[in-house]
Amino acid sequence: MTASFMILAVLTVAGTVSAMGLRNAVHCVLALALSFAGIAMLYLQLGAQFVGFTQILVYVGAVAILAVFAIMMTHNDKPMALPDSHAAWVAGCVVAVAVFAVLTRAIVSSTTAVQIQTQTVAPQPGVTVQQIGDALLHRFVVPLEIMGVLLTAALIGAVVIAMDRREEMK
Amino acid sequence: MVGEGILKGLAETARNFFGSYVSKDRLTTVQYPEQREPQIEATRDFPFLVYDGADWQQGMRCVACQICEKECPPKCIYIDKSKDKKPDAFGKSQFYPATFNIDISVCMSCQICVEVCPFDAIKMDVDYHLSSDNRFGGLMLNKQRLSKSNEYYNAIHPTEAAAVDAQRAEEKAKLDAKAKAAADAKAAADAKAAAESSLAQFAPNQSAAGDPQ
Amino acid sequence: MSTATHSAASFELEQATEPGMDQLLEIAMGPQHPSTHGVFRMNVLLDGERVVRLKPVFGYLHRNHEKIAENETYLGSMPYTDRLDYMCPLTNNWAYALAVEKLAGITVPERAEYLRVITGELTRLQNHACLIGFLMQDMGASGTPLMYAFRQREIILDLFEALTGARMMCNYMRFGGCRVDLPAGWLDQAKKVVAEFPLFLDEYERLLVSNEILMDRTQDVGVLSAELAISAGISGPMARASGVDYDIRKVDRYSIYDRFNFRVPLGSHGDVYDRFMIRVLEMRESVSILQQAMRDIPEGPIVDPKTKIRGFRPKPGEAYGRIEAPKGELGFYLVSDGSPNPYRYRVRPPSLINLTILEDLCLGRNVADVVVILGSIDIVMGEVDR
Amino acid sequence: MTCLALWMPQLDQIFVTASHWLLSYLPAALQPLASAILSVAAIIVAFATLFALTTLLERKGLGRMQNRYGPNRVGPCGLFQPLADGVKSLTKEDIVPIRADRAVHFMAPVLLVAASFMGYAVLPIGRNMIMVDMNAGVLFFFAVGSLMELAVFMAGWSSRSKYSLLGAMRAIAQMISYEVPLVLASIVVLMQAGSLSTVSIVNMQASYSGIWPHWFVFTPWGFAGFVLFMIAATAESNRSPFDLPEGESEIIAGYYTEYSGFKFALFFLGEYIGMFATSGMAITLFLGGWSAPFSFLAWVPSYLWFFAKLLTIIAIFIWVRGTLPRLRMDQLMNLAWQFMLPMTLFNLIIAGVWHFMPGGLLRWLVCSTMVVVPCILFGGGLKRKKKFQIRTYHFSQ
Repeated sequence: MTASFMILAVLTVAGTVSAMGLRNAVHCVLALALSFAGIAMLYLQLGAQFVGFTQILVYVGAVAILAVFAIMMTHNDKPMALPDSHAAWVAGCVVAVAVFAVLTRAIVSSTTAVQIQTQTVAPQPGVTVQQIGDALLHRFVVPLEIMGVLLTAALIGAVVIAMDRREEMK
Repeated sequence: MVGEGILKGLAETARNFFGSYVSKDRLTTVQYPEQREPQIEATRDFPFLVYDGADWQQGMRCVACQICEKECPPKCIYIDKSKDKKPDAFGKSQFYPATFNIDISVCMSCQICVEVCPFDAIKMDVDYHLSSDNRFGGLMLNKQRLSKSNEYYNAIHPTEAAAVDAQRAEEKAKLDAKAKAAADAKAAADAKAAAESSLAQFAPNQSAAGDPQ
Repeated sequence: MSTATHSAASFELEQATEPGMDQLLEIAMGPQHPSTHGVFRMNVLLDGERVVRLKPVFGYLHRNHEKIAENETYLGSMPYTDRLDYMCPLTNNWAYALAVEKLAGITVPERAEYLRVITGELTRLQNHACLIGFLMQDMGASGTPLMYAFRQREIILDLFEALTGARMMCNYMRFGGCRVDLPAGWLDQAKKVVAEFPLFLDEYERLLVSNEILMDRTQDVGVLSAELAISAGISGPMARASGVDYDIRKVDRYSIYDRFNFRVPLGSHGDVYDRFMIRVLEMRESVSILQQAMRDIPEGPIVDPKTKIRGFRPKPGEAYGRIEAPKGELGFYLVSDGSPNPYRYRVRPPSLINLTILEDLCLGRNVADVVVILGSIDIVMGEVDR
Repeated sequence: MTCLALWMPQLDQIFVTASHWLLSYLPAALQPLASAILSVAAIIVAFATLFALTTLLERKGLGRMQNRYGPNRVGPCGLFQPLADGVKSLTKEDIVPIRADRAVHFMAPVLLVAASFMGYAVLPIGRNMIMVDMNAGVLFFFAVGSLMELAVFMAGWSSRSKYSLLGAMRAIAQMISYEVPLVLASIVVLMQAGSLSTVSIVNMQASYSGIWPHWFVFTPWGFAGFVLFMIAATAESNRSPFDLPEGESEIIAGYYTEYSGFKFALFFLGEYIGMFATSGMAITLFLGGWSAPFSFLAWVPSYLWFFAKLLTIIAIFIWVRGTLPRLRMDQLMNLAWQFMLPMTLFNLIIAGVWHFMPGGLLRWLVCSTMVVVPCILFGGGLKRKKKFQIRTYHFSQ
């Protein structure tokens, strides 16, 4: 529990809480981006450079922007109305607690986590980018390719759908 | 090939970039307060009143005929005619402007006043340093501020002023000649009258007929 | 997004009544906007960046020119015409002088006609050069072509200053001639300027004409068909870019234009690129006219001695005088009742008439195209609003 | 001469030595923190000065291209002009639109500047002069680059101005589109270097055969990659002819229309700092980083080479800005997706071929052909589709 971890944790949690609690949808997305960035920092603190940077690149750079675009497209910049009943809040809290419990159990039972906790000095990156690359292109090459094909198909599909709509508009 | 036109354009700007260091006449900018463009003779901006001689009040050519006031398209000239008369450059007794104001915040430098003036009294100035911290009074030029000497006029518009001076000299010579002729005639008439004075008592109507006036 | 509350000009009503319109974005481009050529305003309804509707709004520079002229003497309106299209005062002077001469039946001496042609064509050169500069500025070219054009314009304005006394507000033409004769050495200087002008045009063409970005931005953008051009009364380079063979210098043969050998370039597409190129080609033709005029200019008086400066009262009647101004047909319509002031005074400004088809050219295009199309029409708000 | 030869390596490492010397006075516990602060301060000072210098150079260069003098009034040759500009922007009134989202409106320029400065952490400015030699340095660089999009969006959205919004939309669309070719163009280098670390990439290029350096730009794929990278970098940093997000003739100033005073200056700063960072990355990836262009010039301190290369690239940026008109949005997108993307992908193949072919003239020939042919193909396709050409005109009579 270093000071930097505390700061990052508070930042991340605060971001997440405000992402749920703020009235303005764009503010929510910005808060969400903050929590993404916080999580990325946590990864970096753990020495997982690749995951950390990918988190920033994908989540802050792309997902948050995508969410923002979605909000802009719907032209809805008015503050959202709060839900009438507290039932949704209660349900949400229950789910959150359940997920938290499961995750905690998983982490505690994980052997590597315990190992790292016992070390006093922050470790050098256990896994380098090179190793990840090697793993992706040797052991996991087939899943990687399948994912690539899937994403390409999705991309082409999206383009086709968009082109159809363009035609209709003309 | 894509990019050919772009490269041509790049070559052109590069040529101008280096050219501006090599040939100074490419740089048309004048470094204003230190450097001035040579004054072009025909340049005009706002009108001024010409006076002859040393005293601006004495030599003022304007006779307050108010033609320019009438013809001025934006009506920026304000003239009050004097009650009394004073002799002008030709020695004729004329009115003079008691007030002569030009609001150069309204004036549009069209020089129609110059064209219509029969006395060559109003001409166009070239002084463009006119800024004033007084918005209304500062640009309302009165008679004194408007008055500039004929020498100044000769300095700023030499060709035009020379023509005007020549014309005025001619006019003056004509007038002088006329006056001289008149004076001569008068003198002759006087002499004649004196000579004939002895006979005047006999012919009283003759001297009146000899008067040129 | 909020809607502007300028009632008549805004699209509030359409957005409230027509289905689907409330999803669109209305922006007011102007009157304070970097590329509206003065104080012009376009209310544009956008779908994304595509223009769905466009309403031109003008009148921000209205100076009551025509009504003032009815209370001025005939000569008194001459300096005001400088201020119509302030880029080319001399052609404005010319058109007005032509109308009054028609009204009063005044003839113009030979030398004065030559002087008018020389100053008028110099005006055309500097107007077209600047227009192309402005057009490139609207396209985002950081001012380089504009600065080259202005460098050249300065040289021509120096000539104007030496001749007329003012760089822009020349007030040079008079009924029955011109105000002053050429000062000593002016003609040689002008010959030099005109001889060097093609060098500038070459530079311009190297910089721009084959530029892919420019071609991509302007070709097939803002296409004006010949039919629309004719039915909307478009004139000048804009009509000629659409292939309409209409040049008043050839049609009316006013002044002494029948003595000069020049060609009229015609476009075939009617897009922004054609309008740009037609102007470049016209500049080359103007250079040729200028060279012929400066070679042939005779000696003689510069103003009809019979015309009076003061107390000018044309006989009752009406007249319409028009010339091929750099922007198109510039006409003055005058009705005289025999008094020193015109009874009716009306200007037919090319800028305003050419502007009327703006929406037709812009519909379905991008915001970026709107700016370029507006630039290619060549307007000066002093003339549009008067 | 021998004295010089002896001192040059010292001069090369003068900043490194100085920092070590300074740090040695501090307790060991504080040393990492102090080292970081020192490096950050050095980077901010160096590049903020470069920013000031560049604004002046840009105005002077543009002026000369347009046959003007450019600023020459403040100080000798207008050298203090940036200072005057800075004082002016600091003392100007800070106007926030009444309906603006004040907090976001304030945070946008701060985030932009912060994000644009972060990239410098992995740029090797000289030999041993890098703030953090990260294992995944290049990845870090692109990751923080993507933060700028968020800042731009914040600026555009929070101003509540339609022009700002249009500008932000344009900017984000443009930055996302060009991030793809930017990253893909740099991948060829990563393939060759086999590392994401900027230090090892530069070290690979810092050797010589004869007098010629092993810069990646001197290979067919490297040259193509460099050109593509620079085009994408121009678009990423919103420079002309890709300055649509702030296209002043169309949408006033784009996403910073509603900014004034110092916040406006911050945007300006952020934009230039971002441009230097991407240019610095291009230098690192393709132009051999801090290494000298000829082996006999290797005695010149390394950081000078880095800045010399940076200034050259800046000069090219200014030159292009002074010449070209702006593209339109759809043309920009066409260029990105129809030319840049296929070219960068194809370039990957070329780099692979280069890697596996035996060295020699044949390899050069094959790879050069492989660069030129698709370039003409894709470029021609772009041109053919739009059917634009130089026209001939006829005259009446």
